[in-house]
Amino acid sequence: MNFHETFFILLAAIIMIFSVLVVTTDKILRAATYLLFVLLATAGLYYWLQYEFMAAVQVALYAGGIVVLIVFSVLLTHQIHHKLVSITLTRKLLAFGIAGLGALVSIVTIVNYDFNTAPAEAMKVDVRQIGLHLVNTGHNGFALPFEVVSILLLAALIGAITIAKKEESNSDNI
Amino acid sequence: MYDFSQLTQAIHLFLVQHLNSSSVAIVELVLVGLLFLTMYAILGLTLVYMERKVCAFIQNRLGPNRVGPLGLLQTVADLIKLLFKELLMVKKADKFLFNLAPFIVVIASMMTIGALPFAKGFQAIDLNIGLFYIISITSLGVLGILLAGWSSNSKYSLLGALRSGAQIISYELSVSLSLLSIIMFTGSMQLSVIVESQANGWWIFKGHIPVFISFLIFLIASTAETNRGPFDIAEAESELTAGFHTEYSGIKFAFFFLAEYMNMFLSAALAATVFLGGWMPFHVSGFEGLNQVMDFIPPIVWFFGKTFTLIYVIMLFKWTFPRLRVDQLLTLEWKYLLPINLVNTIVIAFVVVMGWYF
Amino acid sequence: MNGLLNYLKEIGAGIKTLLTGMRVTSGYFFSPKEIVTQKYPENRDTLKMFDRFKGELEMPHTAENTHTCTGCGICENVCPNGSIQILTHKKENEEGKLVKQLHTHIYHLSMCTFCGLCVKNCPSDAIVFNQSFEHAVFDRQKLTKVLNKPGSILKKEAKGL
Amino acid sequence: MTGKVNKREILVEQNDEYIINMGPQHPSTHGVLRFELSLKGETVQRVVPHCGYIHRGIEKMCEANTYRQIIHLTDRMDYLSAHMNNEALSLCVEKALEIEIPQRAKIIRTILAELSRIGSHQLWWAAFGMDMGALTTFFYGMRDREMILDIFEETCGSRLLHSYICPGGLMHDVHPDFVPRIKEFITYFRNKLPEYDRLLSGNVIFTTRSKGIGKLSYEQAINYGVTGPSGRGSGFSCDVRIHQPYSAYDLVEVNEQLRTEGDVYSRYMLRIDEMWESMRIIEQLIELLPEDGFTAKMKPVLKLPAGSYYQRVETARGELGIYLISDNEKSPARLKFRSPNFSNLFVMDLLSKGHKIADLVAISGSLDLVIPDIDR
Repeated sequence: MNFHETFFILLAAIIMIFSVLVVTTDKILRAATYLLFVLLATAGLYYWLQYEFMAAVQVALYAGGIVVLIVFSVLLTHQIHHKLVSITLTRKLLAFGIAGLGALVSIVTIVNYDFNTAPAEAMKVDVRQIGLHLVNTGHNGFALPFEVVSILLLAALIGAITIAKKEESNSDNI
Repeated sequence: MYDFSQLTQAIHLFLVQHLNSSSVAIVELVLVGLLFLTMYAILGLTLVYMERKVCAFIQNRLGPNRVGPLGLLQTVADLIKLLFKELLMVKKADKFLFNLAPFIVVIASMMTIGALPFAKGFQAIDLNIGLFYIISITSLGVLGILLAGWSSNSKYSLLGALRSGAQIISYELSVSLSLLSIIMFTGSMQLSVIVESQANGWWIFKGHIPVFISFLIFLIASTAETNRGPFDIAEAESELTAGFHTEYSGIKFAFFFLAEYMNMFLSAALAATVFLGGWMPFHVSGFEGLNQVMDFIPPIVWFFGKTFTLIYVIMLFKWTFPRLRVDQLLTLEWKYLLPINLVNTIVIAFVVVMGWYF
Repeated sequence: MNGLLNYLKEIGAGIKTLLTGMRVTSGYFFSPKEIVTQKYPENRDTLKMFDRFKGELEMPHTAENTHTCTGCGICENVCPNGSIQILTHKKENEEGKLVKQLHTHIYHLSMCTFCGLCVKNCPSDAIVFNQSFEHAVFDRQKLTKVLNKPGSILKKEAKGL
Repeated sequence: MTGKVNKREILVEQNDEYIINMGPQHPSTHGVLRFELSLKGETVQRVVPHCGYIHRGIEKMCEANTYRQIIHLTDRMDYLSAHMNNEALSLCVEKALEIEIPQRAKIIRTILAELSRIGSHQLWWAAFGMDMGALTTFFYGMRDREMILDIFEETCGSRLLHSYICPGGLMHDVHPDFVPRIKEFITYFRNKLPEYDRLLSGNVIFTTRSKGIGKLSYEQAINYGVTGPSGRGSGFSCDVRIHQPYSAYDLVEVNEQLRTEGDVYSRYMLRIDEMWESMRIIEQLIELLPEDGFTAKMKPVLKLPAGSYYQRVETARGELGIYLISDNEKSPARLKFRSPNFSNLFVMDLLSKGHKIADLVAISGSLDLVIPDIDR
């Protein structure tokens, strides 16, 4: 077992342990923190695959963006003494069953799939290429998804402004 | 002249000859880790000392002058004091998160230091997405502050954390956008490439007014992102006693303190690297004599000279201006910095396309 | 358009005021002569309090170990906090008469508010404020002082008072 | 007569509001004052000030002390305008005894009062800057105040709690260096005061934080009895120095500073203006200073004729009234201080409703509260 494998096993262990902890903890902010570790370890995996751009995106978007937003909203709504409602045994069992079934299907699929282990050619991913791919309409181009996502984000932004906008009658004239 | 990579290459070759590949990786990791940890600690102590002296001179005082010559050992003495202090725990605090929070803050600030090019070849990791990496890691620091505020079970802390969250989330936009201007000029996010691109002049001179505007915005926004100066509403001493770290004591408090100073160093160093040429000496094309004199000064001196000048400016902000109110802080970002920045980005894109720069 | 112009003007004016403030502070930063702090324990020798400084109460004694306190008790009465206690005793003077004389003049520094009424009201100017200002002690009993030195007697000239 | 204290509960916590106790130990309450805040987000819904943490029973202690001894107690109420407090009691006693004190003593009293007004405003400026987060102002204000304190120390022997003005005049004559030092101070401070404006008053962050915040209208100022610079910032002409001149204020031209906006900024600028005005008054008074006579002839034991007396003076924070009931004894039968800060404090709720926490700090700073004066 060499250094790289150790690294992989370590990251995988972190992901698995903290994934379980996310769903088993009874404090919502702790769950968010465990989720952060899961996401960071995933970023570590990307980095391990020498896919730095993806790792940075993972950290910036998921860890730095989404988890922060989750934590921020938890802060606004939850007091420190709030605890999650404990789940009944039948529901727990049901959840375990479904999760186990899902895991089984995945594992069976992975084991049965004949992975093509031909060495992939080293890909130099620099920013210029990513940018060109993003606005490219041809092969390997992502112009359409890019634009669709932009419109989605715009809609989300407008929606957020509409929700956050103060109602005229409610304004305290501050 | 003055190339650190020769030294690091020599060490690497030496290790390769004597050990197998896994051991080389481990030994190098440990070496780099130790080096950067030491540098981190020394920089932190220097910055705290510098802040004390700067604010003392601004305020017609002498500053620390008892421990060691010129009070140089004062921060060391304080660190020792903080190490020995009792770690207080708040009743009903979330112990796990309470203890975790300072580490998140400190690790986030420490991880970014490695990507900075201190001198030619003196860089722990030269990612091809260096700037993006730094931006993404700095966004983690706020999590530590949020967790610290919430887990302290204190109302002041929670308010501080909420303020900090709102502040950092919004100011990150301005920081990224102002860095984007230089990315557009160089076409690369690799910090070493950005520095190399300034061999014939720093971007702040090459890029005229648009770059100067983004430099100013970066300075303001990054000051805000480090919770410092007039933007320290998260710990607003006169309003929230100490904000998110009200309940922390001893070394855990020292971590927050250290992280704040290192973030300040980071933003100054980033501004120096991206806008002021990093370790590149000051060159004026056509004056060969001057250029050679400038080359004679080691790059590491250039880097730290620029960085500490900017740190002085950031400290001057803190000790001059009154604190902004929380809504004014957001107004400043969303009504002033961001629109100006967006317009500026378009202008820069135009400049880049037309090639109107040196 | 006008709005945009105002917006830019506002920013310009704002930055100008900020720079004015920064000029003040950086001006002080670069002028070390303006530093007003004194290095306290080092300047002990040159540090001089003003003549009238109310340090702590003191009874001046001459070289012959005499003072001018007659033990009249006015200072004790006039003190708002009871920080002075005067003990007197009957003692023979040279003519063989028993005369009320000062035994101990007790001064509680811990209670004194330095209002200066005792010094002002003393008919024989027996007590004054000295210039000492380092009052800190480790034992609070040390704050209770006896002002007349052991064995000191009333100054002869002052007897008539 | 048996007293009965009715406990009145003020219900702050309603509808799951967010309650914060600001104080008794808090950096910006300038002492042991406690604000009970009810917040909605960052916005202040209600402020309930709780005072009494350093109540020392000064009024009751006065009933056991002679008139000369009370002087040193008045120092300890509003310690930043100790001279004015001393002067208030001395004037009250002199009024009761119908004593005319020498002109020189009067003028020196007025000079000292104006000097302490400047010193007090300097300290307020220093602390107000701190409240706003501009930490350097504190040291500049203190640095300039040091000169005033030196003048006091040279003449009175103490820097803060002087006990220098006493019934009948002054404890002793001023130091020979008194006049030259004051002249030196005024030339110095005339150069330094514009720096205050450059550093803070003009600063865009400061003006946006203070303009339009904590508006106190003219009517509210009168209703709540807000006096001093805080009241005059709302256009309430309440300067005792003009309406009922005492000591030497009738000898000189005193311009009452008035501003009508009533917000934090107007109260701030008013105090800066008052510093200029005080320097002008001192300059006029120094020219008028006669040679001798620092005290009137007084009996050793003061007994005021039975009756009640009222005297008001303008301290740095507003109108200090002393109501004295005498029953022809050595000490007063009842002494009541109408302290300016007590009335000024209770507009806090009115002013800070609907503002942010940061504004609350600015408002309480702009009212210039000295807590020992509130609790006495």
